Amino acid sequence: MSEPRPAERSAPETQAFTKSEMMIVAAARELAGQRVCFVGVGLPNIAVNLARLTVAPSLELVYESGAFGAKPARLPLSIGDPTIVTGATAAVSMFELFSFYLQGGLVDVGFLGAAQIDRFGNINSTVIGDYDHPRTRLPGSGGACEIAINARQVFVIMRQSKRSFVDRIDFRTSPGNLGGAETAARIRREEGWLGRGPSVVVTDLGIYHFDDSGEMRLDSIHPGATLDQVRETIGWEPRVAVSLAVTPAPTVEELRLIREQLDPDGAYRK
Amino acid sequence: MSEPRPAERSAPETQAFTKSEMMIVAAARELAGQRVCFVGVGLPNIAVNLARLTVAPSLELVYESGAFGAKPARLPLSIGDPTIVTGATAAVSMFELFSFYLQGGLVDVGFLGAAQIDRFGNINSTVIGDYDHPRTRLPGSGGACEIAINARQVFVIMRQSKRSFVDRIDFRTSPGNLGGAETAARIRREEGWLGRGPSVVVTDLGIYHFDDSGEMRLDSIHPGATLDQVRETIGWEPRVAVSLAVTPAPTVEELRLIREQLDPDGAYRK
Amino acid sequence: MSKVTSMRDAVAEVVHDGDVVAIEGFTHLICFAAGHEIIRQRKRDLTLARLTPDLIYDQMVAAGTARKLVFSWLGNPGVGGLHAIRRRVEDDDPAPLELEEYSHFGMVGRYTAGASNLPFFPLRSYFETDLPKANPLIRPIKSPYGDETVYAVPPLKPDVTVVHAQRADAEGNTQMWGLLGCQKEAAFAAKRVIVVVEELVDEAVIRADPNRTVIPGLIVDAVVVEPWGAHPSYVQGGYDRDNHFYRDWDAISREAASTQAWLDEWVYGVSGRAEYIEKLGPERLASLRPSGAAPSGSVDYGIYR
Amino acid sequence: MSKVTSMRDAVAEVVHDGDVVAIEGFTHLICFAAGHEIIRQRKRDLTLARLTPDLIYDQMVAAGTARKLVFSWLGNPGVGGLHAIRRRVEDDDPAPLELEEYSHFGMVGRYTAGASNLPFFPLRSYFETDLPKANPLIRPIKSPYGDETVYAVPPLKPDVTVVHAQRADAEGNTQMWGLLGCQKEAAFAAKRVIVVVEELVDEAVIRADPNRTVIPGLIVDAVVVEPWGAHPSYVQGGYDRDNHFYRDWDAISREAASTQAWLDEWVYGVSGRAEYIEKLGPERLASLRPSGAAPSGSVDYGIYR
Repeated sequence: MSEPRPAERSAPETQAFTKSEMMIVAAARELAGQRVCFVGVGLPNIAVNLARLTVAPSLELVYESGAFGAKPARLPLSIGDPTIVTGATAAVSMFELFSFYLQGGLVDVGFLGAAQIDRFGNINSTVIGDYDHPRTRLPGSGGACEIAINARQVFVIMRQSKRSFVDRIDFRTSPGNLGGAETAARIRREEGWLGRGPSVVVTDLGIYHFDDSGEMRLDSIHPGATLDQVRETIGWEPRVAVSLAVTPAPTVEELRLIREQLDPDGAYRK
Repeated sequence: MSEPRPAERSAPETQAFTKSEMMIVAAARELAGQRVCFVGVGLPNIAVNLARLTVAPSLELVYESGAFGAKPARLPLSIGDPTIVTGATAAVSMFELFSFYLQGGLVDVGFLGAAQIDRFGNINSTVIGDYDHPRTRLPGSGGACEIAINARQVFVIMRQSKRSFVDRIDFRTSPGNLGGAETAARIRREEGWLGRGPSVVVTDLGIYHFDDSGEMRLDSIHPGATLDQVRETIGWEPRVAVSLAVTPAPTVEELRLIREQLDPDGAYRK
Repeated sequence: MSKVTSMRDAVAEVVHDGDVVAIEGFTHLICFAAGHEIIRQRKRDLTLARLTPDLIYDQMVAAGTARKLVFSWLGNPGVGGLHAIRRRVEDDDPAPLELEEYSHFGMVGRYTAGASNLPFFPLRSYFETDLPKANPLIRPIKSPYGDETVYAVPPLKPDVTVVHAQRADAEGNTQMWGLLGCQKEAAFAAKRVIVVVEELVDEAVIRADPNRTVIPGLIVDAVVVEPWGAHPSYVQGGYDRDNHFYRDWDAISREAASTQAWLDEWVYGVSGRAEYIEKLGPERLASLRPSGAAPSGSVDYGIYR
Repeated sequence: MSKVTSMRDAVAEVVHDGDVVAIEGFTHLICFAAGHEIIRQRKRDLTLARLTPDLIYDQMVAAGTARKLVFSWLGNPGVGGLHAIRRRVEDDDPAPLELEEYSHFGMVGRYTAGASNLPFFPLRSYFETDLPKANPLIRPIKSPYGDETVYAVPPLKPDVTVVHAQRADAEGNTQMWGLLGCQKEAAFAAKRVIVVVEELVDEAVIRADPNRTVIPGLIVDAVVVEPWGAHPSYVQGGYDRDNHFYRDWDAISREAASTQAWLDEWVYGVSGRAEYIEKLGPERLASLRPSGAAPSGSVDYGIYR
C-alpha cells in the first residue's frame, strides 16, 4: 500500500483547513444515521453540534448536565450552559438522565475525549503516573465510566501523541475492548453491559475503527497526514486497513459552520 | 376503678354527636403539636384535615399520591384528588415522596386505618383467612407497610369490633410492636427502622396508647361508651388505665367543621 | 415524525394478547379510554400491572382480558372493594386470577429498577411482615457497608405502558402537571409506550418549558388525542374526578350480571371515547369542570445566543 | 415562620469547621456567594463534596478551608485543570489534599442513597475499571435475582448543602428551572440546608405551581436573598455563565501568589456579594443578561371546591 499523495487528498475547491477542523468534521460525519448521542465536554461538544447541523439533523443531543433534545443557539464552552436548556425537549435531573436515559439503554452513541487510550480503546482520564502520587492529576471520570459501559457504542475524539496513544494506560477510567474483543464480548455479556464498546476513534490524523480482534485499525487518513506521522504519534505499531481511505476534506459549508456559527472565537479549531 | 358516668362525659352545652364524629375529633386532637403527617385514605383523611383546621394549623399534610403541604379546599373522597394539588407547596413523583419524604425520615406521623389489629398494634389490611384462599380479599398494603416502618410514629384510627380487634391477625401487613415492646425496640434498632411504631389507636369507643410492654392500653373512653362495650368489641382482655379519662365531647366548632366543611355529604360521620 | 394515531389503531398495534400492560396514574390521569378499547378488542391473557388497580382494572378483569394482577392496593378509594376482582380471587368466579402483590413503594421501586435497567431496587420496607412470605420475589439483600439488611424488589418492565397526560406534541414529547404518580418510571421501564392526551400541541409549546416534560418522544410509540379519555378519573386543570361514578360502580359491580350489563352499554355498546362522552351528556361533563382557573404563572428561560 | 437571614449569619450559624459541605449545581446555579463567605469566615477542615469541584472549590481549597474533596470531575469545563487543587494533589503544596473519587453517576447515587436513607445505591458502572481499586468504598453487590453483580456506592449525607435557586418563599420552599443537577438529592441528604435565591417571593407564587417546587421549606434552615449570588456560574433566565471569568481563572490560578492576590481583592477585600457585584460593574453585568425572554407559558391547575 502506497502513501496517499497530498494532491489526491483534498478537492481543489476546498479551502485551507486546520488539523483540528478536519478532526471535528470527520467525527461529525461518523454520526450520520445515529439517533441519540451523549455529548461530552470539549471536542465532542463541537463535533456533535456540527453533526446536528449537517449529516444528522434528527440527532437528539443528551447532555449529562440534564438536557435532552437540546438545540443550542451557540456552541457552549461548558456542557452546562443556559443555551442548551432554552428550547430543549426536556430538562431533567441528573438522576433521571443517568438512570433512565443512559443506564436505561436509550443512548446510541457516547462521545468521549481522553487523556490516554490504548490499542483496545481502553481510556484513562484520571491520572498520569501513580494514582496516589500522580505526575498529572486529570479531571477523572465524570460520566465517562458509565457512558463507556451503558452507551450502545462509544466514539472517541482526541489528538494523537506518544503521550496519549500509549501501550499501557496508567489508569483505566472507561473500559474499552479490555484485553481484546473476545474477552470483552464475554465480560460484557456476563456482566450485562448494554454497550458494545468503542467503535470509532477520530484523531487529528485519521479515523480508526476496531477490527475483529478488538484492536484499533486506521481506516482513513486525513488529507495532509502521513503514515509516518501516524506511527510517530502512537505508542504501538498501529494496524492499517489494506484499503486505506483518504478522509474527504472539509467542505466549504462544514468550515463555514465551524468558523462562523460554532466556534467564532476559535477555541476548538486552532 | 368505677365506670365513668354518662352525665360526666359531655359538657351540657355540646350538641348531640355520632360515634364516628367523636372518633374523628379524638383522632384530630391527638395530632396537636405534630409537624408532618402522612395521610391515608378514609377516616385518617378527615381526621387529619380537621386537625389542620383546629389543633394543628401548621400541620403539613403529605399524601402518598405525591402532594406535600396540601391545603385541600374540600375533603377529597380519595387521597388522590385535584384539590390536594391546587395550592399545595409541592407536587412530586411517588418515587420522591416515598424515597425522600417517608424513607428519608421527614414524616412525623403516619396515619393508618386497618381491617385487623392485635394488642401490640400489628396491622392486617391484606386478607381475612388464608392468603392463598382468602375469605375476604382486602386492599392490601398500599403504602401502609413502609409507613409503619419509616414514619416516626404511627396513629391508627378504626372502629372496634370482635372481627377487627383480634387476638391474632390473619396477615401482618404493617408491623407494630411485634410480640412486645422489648423485641420490637431491639429489631427496630438492629434493622435500622426510623419508626418507633404505633403510639395511639383511636376508636369509636376510646383512645388507646401503648404501655411499657408494648400493649394497647385504654387511656380515655368516649362519652356514651362503656367499658362493657369496649370489652365486647375486643378479642382480648384490654388493659385499662388506672386513671381512665373521659374524652371531652366534640365542641360546637369541631362539629360544625365536620358537618359543614369537611363532610357535608355525611360519608364519614354516620 | 408524527406518531399521532387513533386509539383503535394504537391498541391494535401496540397491545398483544399475553402482554404485561401497565395503565398507570395514581388516581390522576388514569386512561380509562385505553382500558375500554382493550376490552372492545377482546385482548386476552394480559398481566395487568398498576399500584392501584382501581375501577379500570376491575372492568378489564370483569371483561376477561386478564389472567394476572401485579399491584399494591386493590380497592375503590374511599368507597370499598373491587367486586369483580374479588369474585375471581375469593370464589374463582368465573376463573381464578393470579395475584402478585407488593407495597406502593415496592411497585415504585420495581418500575424504577425497570426504567434504570437495574437487576433490583433496594428499599426499607417489608421488615417483620408477611409480605415476603406471600410473595417470594420480595427478597432480603445485605448492604456491602456494615451488617445492614434491607429488602429488594425485582425490576418490572411492562410490554406496554399507557400514560394519559394533559398534552404532548406529535412526536410524543409529553407534559403533565398535578400528581405525577409513577408514570415516568413506568414509561421508561416499558418496551412500548402509548401516550394519550387531552390536547395535541405544537413542539414549540413543549420546548418553551422543558422542565415540565415528563416523557420524551424518544420512548413513545403512539400518540392518541382523546379528550376526556381519563373519565371517571381526572385531569388536573381539565376536569374533576367523577366521584359519583366511583360510588355508583360499587353497586354496579356487586353482581356479575349488572357488571356485564354496564360493560355492554358503556364499553361494547360504544365505538370509542367520543361516543362514550356524548352518552355521558353535556350536563355531566359541565358538572366536572373546575370552578375556576388556577394559573401556574410563567417563568423565563431566557434567550442565549 | 421566616427563615430569611443574611449570608453572613447563615454561614456563621449553619457551617462549622470540620463539616462535610456540598455546594451543588451542575455548572448551573453554583453558589459562589456562599463559597466566598465560607472563605471570609475562615472555616477550616471542611470536606467539600461536589460532582464538579469547579472554580468555587478551587478557590475554597486555595483559601485553606478544605482538607478533603469528594468528587467525580475535577476541572474547569472547556478550559483545563483546577490549578490550586492540582498543586495540593500533585505537589502537596502547601499541604496534601485528600481525595475520594467517584463517577458522576456514583455521586448522584450517593446523594440519592443519602436522601433516601438507604445503606447503599446500586448502579451499572465501574465494571473492569480501576476506580474500585482507587476507592475501596465502591463495592460489588450481587443481585438477589440471578447471578448478576453490579456495583454499589455508599450514602453521602452532607452536614450542610447549599443550593442556589431562582426563587423561594420565606419558609424556604424553593423553585428552580433549567438544569437541575442533583440539588434536590443533595438537599434531602443533608442535615442542614441553606437556600440562596435571586428573588424572595410570596408563598402564593410557589403554591401557584407546586410541580415546580424542587426543595420544600421543611428541610431548609436558612434562606438568603443574594442576587447575582451564582456569578460566574449562571441562572437560567437571569444571567449568563461568565465564560470570560472561567477562562481568566486559568491564568489567575496558575501561581499561588496570583491566586492569593485574587482572593485578597475579590473575596477578603469585599464585605459580601453586594460589594463584589458593585465591583464587577454595571457593564459586566449587562453583558451577561440574556438577549431576550423565553417565557415558559402558564398552565392551569384549576380550582376544585
